[in-house]
Amino acid sequence: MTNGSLQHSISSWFPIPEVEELADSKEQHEINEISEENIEPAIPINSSLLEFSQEASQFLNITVQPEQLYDLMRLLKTNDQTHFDYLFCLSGVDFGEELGVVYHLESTIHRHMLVVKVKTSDRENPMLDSVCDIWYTAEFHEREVFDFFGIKFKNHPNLKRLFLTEDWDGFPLRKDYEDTINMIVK
Amino acid sequence: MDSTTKNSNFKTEEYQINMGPQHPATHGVLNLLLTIDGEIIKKVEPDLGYIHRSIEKMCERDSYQQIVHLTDRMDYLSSNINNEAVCLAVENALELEVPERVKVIRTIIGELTRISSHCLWWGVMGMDVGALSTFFYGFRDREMINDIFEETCGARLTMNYNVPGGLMLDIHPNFVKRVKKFVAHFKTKIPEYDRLLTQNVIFQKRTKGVGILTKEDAISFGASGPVARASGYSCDVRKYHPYSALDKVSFKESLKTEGDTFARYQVRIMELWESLSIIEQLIDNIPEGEHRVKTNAVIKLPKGEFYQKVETARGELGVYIISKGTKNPYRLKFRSPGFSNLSLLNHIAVGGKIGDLVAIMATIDLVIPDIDR
Amino acid sequence: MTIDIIINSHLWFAANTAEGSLSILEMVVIALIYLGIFSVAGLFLVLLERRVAAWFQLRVGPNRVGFQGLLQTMADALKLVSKELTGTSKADMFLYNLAPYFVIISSLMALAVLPFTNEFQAFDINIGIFFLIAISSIGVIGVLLGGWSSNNKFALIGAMRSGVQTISYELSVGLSLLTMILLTGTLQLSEIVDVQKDGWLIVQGHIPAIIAFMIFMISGTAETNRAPFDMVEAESELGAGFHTEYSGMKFAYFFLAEFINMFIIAAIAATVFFGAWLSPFGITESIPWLGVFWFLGKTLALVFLMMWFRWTFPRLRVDQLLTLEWKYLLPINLVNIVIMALMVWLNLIIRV
Amino acid sequence: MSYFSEIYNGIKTLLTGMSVTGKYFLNARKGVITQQYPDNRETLKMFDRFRGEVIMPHDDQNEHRCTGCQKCEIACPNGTIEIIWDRGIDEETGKKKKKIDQFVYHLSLCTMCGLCIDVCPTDAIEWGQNFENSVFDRTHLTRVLNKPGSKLAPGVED
Repeated sequence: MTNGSLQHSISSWFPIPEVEELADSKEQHEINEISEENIEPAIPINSSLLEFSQEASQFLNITVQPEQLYDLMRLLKTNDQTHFDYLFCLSGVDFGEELGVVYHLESTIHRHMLVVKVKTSDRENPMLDSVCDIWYTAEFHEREVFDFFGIKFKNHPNLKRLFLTEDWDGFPLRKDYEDTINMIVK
Repeated sequence: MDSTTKNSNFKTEEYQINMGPQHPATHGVLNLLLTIDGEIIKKVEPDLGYIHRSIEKMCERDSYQQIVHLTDRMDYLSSNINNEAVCLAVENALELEVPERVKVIRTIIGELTRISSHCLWWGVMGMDVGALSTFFYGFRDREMINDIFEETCGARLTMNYNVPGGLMLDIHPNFVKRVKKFVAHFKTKIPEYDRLLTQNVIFQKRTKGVGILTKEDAISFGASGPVARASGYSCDVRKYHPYSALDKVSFKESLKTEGDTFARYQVRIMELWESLSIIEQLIDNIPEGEHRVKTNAVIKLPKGEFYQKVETARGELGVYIISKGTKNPYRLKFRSPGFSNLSLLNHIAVGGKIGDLVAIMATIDLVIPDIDR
Repeated sequence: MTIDIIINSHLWFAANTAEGSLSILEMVVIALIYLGIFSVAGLFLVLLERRVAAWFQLRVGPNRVGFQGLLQTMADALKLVSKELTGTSKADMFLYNLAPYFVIISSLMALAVLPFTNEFQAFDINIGIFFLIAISSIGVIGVLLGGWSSNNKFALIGAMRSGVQTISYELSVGLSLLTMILLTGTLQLSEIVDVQKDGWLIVQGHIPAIIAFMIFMISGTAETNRAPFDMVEAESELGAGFHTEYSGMKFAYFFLAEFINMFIIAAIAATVFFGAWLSPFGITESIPWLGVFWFLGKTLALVFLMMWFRWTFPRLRVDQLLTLEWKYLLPINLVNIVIMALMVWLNLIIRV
Repeated sequence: MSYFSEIYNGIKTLLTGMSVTGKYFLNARKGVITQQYPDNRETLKMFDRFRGEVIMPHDDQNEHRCTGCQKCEIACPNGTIEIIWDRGIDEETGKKKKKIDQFVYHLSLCTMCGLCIDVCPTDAIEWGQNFENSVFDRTHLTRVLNKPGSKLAPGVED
């Protein structure tokens, strides 16, 4: 499934509530508009809470709010049209002022790929939903993200540091991490 | 503390044992906290970080050429393929067209690295299961490949032969002759591997039906490489996202469905044959041409995100670069195959004996620096 | 010529020492001689094992210390003697120090009964085979004690495995020797050898004897904890198994005892199946002391076979080891005894 | 009667396994792959591209080709190379020119990645074949590659 059709099917999942009634009429109009020229609309009519973007990356990027993260992920896996059952890369990223997690998903049947990004601006106590009950591999990856970025994951079985020792203070991969002893800044 | 058999009156007690950072079966500094009841394993909890060098933090301050040399130290058994991964990521980001000759040489050297990694794996697998002389037969064949690499790249293990834009030096004049001699020699040796270990009844009893991994679990645990292909999940990056000269080569993907330790063993032996056939198809027609394309000294990737997948001997290595246009990446994440393959260890080893755990770990083929990065 | 030196020194002793003390003094002298011979023989057996292992594995083996490495194990022994005796702090010191002596004594005691030639046999007691089987089961106590008392979980697992393994494999060692006793009718080793004057037992008993020989070799290797049954000190699983915490001379006892046990199992097989010092078809009957070379030749051939096992086969898991014993070796052994008994009764034995 | 067939092919597989090691045992003499390292030191010759250590070749007039451009120092990922240079008067042109005083090479930090040799414009540094670099004192691992009293070979332009 091409990125365009993917984007279309996913965007229908999380319609913006207050735009609900207005959306239906626009929805009809939007569907046939996409199917005609079959190219991604330059500025997608933001009919859902998700932001889609395609530039600067080979795959379709979805930026999602932390609240809808878990439901989106569950839908992405269970919906047989998308069927993203292979989470091959889960990486924590420090976007300067926000801390975020990037999920790379692939479907073993349709062989298409998707990138889901979630950002939290709160740097003292960042909290996200854990997806380790959807994909088992997330359990270790999320422990690694907690270890290096300090992002806590709700209902994660045993969230403790994976690589560093228990009493390590600070989160090394954050941009503002200072360690004079063993960090040689060239 | 539930006693193992309901009506037995003697009470067994579980105790914790440290298959510690220094243990013959962990091939590196991996510490497994085993909870055992007598000989039966109740829980396996890996404790990582003994060889963590924070490669990803170093990448944020190094230039792209310097990052390539760091990847040698991650999965040191497929160091060439790791180098190739970062070089491809940089070249695709810069839309840099690499000459045909470089692509063919990179594929040949990649397959040679895979064979040398599987040779070491086979030797050490035999040693873990108890047959000590397989180690020397495996290393004899690996030694021939190391000589090829030493002659062409100058180093045996951490080659750093690929650079963004091509190869550091052109191949050595008698590279083709040595590779052909090795291929001819190794074709007679794989049947010997089979006669010595594969059909041995003790080996089959030790590995058949041990540590069964179903296809859904393999996908859900993010397994890749021979571990996943042994459970029927076809995920060969060389097939689905071919890179370098892999699209011009025809080879079968080695798949099995049983998912037990013996299937993982057989998948790797089939992969040896496939890699040999790939090398044979390419070795005779290495196209002439430049061995390197001039890139400017300081490589600056355009703004954006780039992801490059490569099939190493252990599975699918992913290089995820977020670049802000400066000379070193804003964030660089290595998706290491060993990391996900290790996470399924607890799932398949529970209920088995210590001997089974050692056999399972041997077929998952762990390289600890690849996990700890 | 050496024989008569022994004889007249024997007479000189008898002349001027008290009656009872003679046999004790003589026993002590013989014991010291045997100890000297066999501790050195053990060292050369270790060297033989390392060289043979090297030839199997495309290597050269020890060839630097002494001519072609002959003094290599001597150097190892000296190193071990000079090593510091470290141990775990909370180890049960009395049992920890006692364990190695169990193992080394039981393996050296079994040497006393082996018939090197008809005169050159220390003690020809009339329950020879029974004595050998009994002695070889004492070694296990040393291993169990060593594993348990060194307060190390890996050693404990190794010791428990060795207990299970030796108990179950003693059964088939005893039964396979029993099938051969049916032929000879006596337990005394020298008489067993006399019976074989007209044809070795493996020829006399033909098919059931060959089956008994194979079962004996399998269970003999298991008895001495050697691969493919070396779960006791499985390098890749338990590190060094029960003797993880031993070092210096204590480790040397365990190490030496393992090789002397291997020599004993091969010697028993040579005596019972291949006629200890009898040359095939009696070609060298005229020179009696040449029998020693025949005996050592056969034993070293069987030792080589056991080494061949070790460097080829992977290791069995503990439960597979028990299924092999109880479900395969034992039934075959019992059926084999019945067949042998029928043969002896119907007198189908091949006499050369 | 799978019981007996199981035993039969069990023994058959064991014997084929033994035949393989047996074959190696018989021709053990010529099959040896190990090298007797300290004894064969004279005959042991490494490949010409072998990455032993970084050296700076000097020709017979004790001249080297390093212009002190510090490209290698920047390219090195581990800060192995330190170039101490000073201003010097060039003979022909009389202009001020960079001259290297000491080319300090910390072998202890070097990971043999070859980026310095790859980036050097005048091929001043090369791979040496010596791999016996173990020393008793760590300071011996810090070496000065340009020989004392050596100067830049004429006609080498940066």
